[in-house]
Amino acid sequence: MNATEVVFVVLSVLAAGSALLAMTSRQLVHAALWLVVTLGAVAGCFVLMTAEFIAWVQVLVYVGAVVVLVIFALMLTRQGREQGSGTTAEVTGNRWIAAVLGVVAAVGLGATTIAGFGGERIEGRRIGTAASIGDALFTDWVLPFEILSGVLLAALVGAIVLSRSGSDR
Amino acid sequence: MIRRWGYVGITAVLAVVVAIWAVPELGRDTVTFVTIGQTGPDGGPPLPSLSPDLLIYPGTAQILLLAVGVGLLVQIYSTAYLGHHPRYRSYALVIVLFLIAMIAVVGTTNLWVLLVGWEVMGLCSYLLIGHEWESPVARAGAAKAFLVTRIADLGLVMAIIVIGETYGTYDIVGAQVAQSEQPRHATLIGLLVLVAVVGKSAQFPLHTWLPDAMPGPTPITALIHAATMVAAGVYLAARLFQLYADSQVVLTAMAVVAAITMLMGALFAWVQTDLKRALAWSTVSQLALMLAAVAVGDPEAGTDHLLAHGVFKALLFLGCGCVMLAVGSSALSSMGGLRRRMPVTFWTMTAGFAALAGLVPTAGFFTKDSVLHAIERATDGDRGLAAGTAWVLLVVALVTTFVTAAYATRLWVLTFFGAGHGAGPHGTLGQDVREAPLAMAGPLVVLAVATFALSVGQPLHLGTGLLSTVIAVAGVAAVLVAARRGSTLAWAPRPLAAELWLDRPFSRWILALGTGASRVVVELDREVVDVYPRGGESLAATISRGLGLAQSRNVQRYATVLAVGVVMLVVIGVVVS
Amino acid sequence: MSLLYPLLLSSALFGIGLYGVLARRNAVLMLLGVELMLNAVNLNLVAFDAWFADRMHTGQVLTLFTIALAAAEIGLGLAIVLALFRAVRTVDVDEVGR
Amino acid sequence: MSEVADVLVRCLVVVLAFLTLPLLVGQMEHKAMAHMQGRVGPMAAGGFHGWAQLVADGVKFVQKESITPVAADRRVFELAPAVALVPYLVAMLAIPLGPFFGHGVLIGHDLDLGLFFVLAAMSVGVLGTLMGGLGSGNKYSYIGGMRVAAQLMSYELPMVLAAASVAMLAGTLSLVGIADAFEPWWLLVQLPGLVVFFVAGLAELQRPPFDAPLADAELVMGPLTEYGGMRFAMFLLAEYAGIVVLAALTTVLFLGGWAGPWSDHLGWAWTLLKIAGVSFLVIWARVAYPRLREDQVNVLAWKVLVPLALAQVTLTTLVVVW
Repeated sequence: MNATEVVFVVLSVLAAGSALLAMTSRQLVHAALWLVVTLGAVAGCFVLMTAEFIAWVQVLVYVGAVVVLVIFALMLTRQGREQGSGTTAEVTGNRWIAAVLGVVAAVGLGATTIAGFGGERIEGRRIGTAASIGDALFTDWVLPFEILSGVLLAALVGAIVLSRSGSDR
Repeated sequence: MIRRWGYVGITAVLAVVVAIWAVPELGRDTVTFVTIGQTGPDGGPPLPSLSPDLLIYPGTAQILLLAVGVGLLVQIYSTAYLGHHPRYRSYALVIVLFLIAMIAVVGTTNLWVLLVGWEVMGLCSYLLIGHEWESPVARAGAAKAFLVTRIADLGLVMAIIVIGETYGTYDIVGAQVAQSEQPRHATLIGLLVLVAVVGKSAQFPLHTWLPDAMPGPTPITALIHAATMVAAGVYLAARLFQLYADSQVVLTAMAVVAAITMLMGALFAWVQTDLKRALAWSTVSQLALMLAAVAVGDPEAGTDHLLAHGVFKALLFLGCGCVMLAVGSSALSSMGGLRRRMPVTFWTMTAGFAALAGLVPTAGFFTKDSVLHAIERATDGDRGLAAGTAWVLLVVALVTTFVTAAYATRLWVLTFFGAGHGAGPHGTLGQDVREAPLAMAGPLVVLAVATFALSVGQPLHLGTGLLSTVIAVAGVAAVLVAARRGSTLAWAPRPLAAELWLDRPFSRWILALGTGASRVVVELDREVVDVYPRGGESLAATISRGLGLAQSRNVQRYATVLAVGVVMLVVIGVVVS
Repeated sequence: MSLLYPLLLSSALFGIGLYGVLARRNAVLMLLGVELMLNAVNLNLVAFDAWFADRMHTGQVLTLFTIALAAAEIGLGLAIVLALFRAVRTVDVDEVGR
Repeated sequence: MSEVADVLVRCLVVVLAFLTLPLLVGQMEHKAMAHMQGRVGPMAAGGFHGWAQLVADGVKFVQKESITPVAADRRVFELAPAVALVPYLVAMLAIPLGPFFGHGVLIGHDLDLGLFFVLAAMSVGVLGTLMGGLGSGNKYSYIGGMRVAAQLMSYELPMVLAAASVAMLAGTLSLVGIADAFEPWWLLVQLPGLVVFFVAGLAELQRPPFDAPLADAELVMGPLTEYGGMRFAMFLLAEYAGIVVLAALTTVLFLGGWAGPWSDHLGWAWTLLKIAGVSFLVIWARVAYPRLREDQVNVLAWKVLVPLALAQVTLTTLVVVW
């Protein structure tokens, strides 16, 4: 186990632990903030896999935009009966089924990957330079990329339409 | 104002188009097809095709021109008569719609198109009778007209279906061609057509709706309930005549209906105290005369009289409208002495009454003469109608001629002569009684001229002509003499004044019958039929309560079930493989 | 580095995200669960890209697409949640159905 | 071993810069603002024109009691200042100062994706204010937090777009590469981008005139209402560090970084000079403009800056393709 692997394991534990906290925390804001930690740790994992570009995009988009958006939504939807900054977020009645399902899914996927890729190793070559990604994106993937821009535009329009209040619709 | 003339413009455009189409066909004797749209493999339209299949028969061009001509005049007339009404726009547009429907009925050879036009006319009639829907009388009249004509229309629908099933085509010409090869089901078709005609043309026993339609605006009465729509019934009888001409039953039934109606209508017209209602009964009577011509096997005479009657009855109704506008009522008691104040109306209506009475040289005389001549010819018994029936019909027609002349004269006298009954505070006419405006008087003059012009080129049958003239003059003279002797011309036996209580079945018995039957049906429905739906309902409710357990309206439960399913499938897949 | 580490982390994140989607009553947190699952997928994609190292960089490019789509999804999802909140004054999925 | 020493020295220099440059900016704000307003500003502390005023402030902050309100969400409340501060330190790692007397470019660590790294770090930094607003248990803080969130979401887009425009022109995401590729005519072509980037950066920092989230007239102090002592000092430090980072980024991206006479030797000095100039602009903006209303803030972002940034990107595309 070399240094990279040690760091990766530490980040993994951080990511999984904070994800667990995010999904079980009773306070909505804490959940969102734990998610930030998870996303940051995953970004760190990306860096360790030399996918730097993906890592920074992850931080920029997820932490900078998505989480801020989520926190904004949490603030806007704070219900009156709840007090203070922490909005309680109980879990539903079927949480035990959900927990069992989660564990089964995780264990099943883990077992499958162990069975399938047990001995494989990632070589230490750099894969995530901006040049190589950009090259791939704008040669082989240019059509999906353009279609994606259309999807984003549609989502933008949809979000605006949905968010307009009823009176001026 | 400009908007009102805009509607006139629309009508005028319609009239010009129809004229361009129909005028070249005026003198034609042969059938000319102007087919728009596809024809079926055998030349006729495929079953229930709705291509317009426009066609001009000999004689239909005149009816088309009559319809659009009167329509245009009525539209012009209405600008003054009804122009300030808040719902003038719908009124004017319904007239245009009506005219289009009329063109469809007269101009098509496809029975389904004819039916559509027929029903649209019924709808327009309903809308226009109920134009003043603020008044309960108008609402009731509109509903009555609608219901009665709808019942009769069932006859037309069934007639069309029977024709289609019998001759394999819904094309009139095609059916006639097939009929000339092998006539079939003449009686059935004829009776069904007769039902339709009786309803639309307000013949006995479905005649009661027409007088009740009088709350409609007077120009509408002139257009729809005198000149065109009710005439369309007679037109249909004439158009389809060939299909049932072989059936003596139908012809006899038609003759009986015509005989009863013409005398009854004339007598009722005599006893009326309301000018407009009297004219309505007169229309019923005159339509019966046309139907009589069809019954004796001379539909051309019938359509000719239809044309002439359309013109002079439109004239009379429009004139009646002028009088009503002037005195503010249609009651005869409020009229009288109008001839000096309203000279144009007086002279034009005089022409109209003359035509109604059948006096030379108006068109009414010549066409009525043709009808009488046709009836007289049928008395030899070889024209499908039994000789006895034809004799009875002839006698009734002559009596009717006398009564018609009498009531026409009575109406003329009561409206225009005398001192003016009760119109003003001291038995004199009010100051505001004056001649109608140009937009109203103009159409009157045009129609009056047409009343004379149409007699040009009409055949003259000397025997019947002389006879009918004598009878008519006798009727006129009798009334004039009575009036000169100071009679109020109010001779009205009770049964006649009550219109023989013929409306009673409609207003009471049928109502009571319907109510009783409805009660039975409702009980039956509630106690017997409803058992099944109720049982089904409770069954469905039980099932849905069971299924509802799965429909928790909670997305997460659905997602959970979904995830469980996916995991189970994967596990099974792994285990099996 | 062993390929297993990112794959196992991915499995764990996916399981946790699944639990979150199924168990959280707050609609916003359900969306967060979805984000976690998407991140697990991203991790897999990048790991396999690093392992396979093809010229087209399929894994990384798809990850970029996923991130972009996730941003779109969260935008739309939150818009729906806000509309829902305006309508029924709650984002509790248990109460919304009632 | 020299490699380790090199890394250590670089980190040390960056930390040193991080601790001194914001103080210099703060002092400049004190004095420049005072003179613009016809005052003299702090004069007593340290003797010469009150140069030690901020040191004295720091000592005062340290002495103050650190209070956490009862209604606050304790951990979030206490972590917020650190979250606000640390990202700027991290960002500074990747910002180049320029050639240092012929010894190559002075930089913490030259990243291939430096621009992305810095932008990502800055976007994390703003979470601190948000956490402060959420965690304080104070309605003014809460409202301020909402305003922060709305403002951040609005201004992130034009800022990244403007930066992307420069990266396109330079053909690299490395900050050193961008500064190296700079040519004077870029000043003209990238002028809209420069304006957009600078204005959006101001808004991201919640500096006046974009301080609607703090808005002491309406919201007391917004998310910072409940903070005092060291935590407040950290927020202040984060603000000035943010100014430095923004000024440095603007310099490197749009103003050519170390471009100037004798840049091989004095490049670092040019960069610092330009950073000082841009920082002065930031302060000037605070004095010169009134605070924007909350709706005006968002209108400016979506109706002015975003279209402008898109137009800039289009223009740059044309220039690059041509």
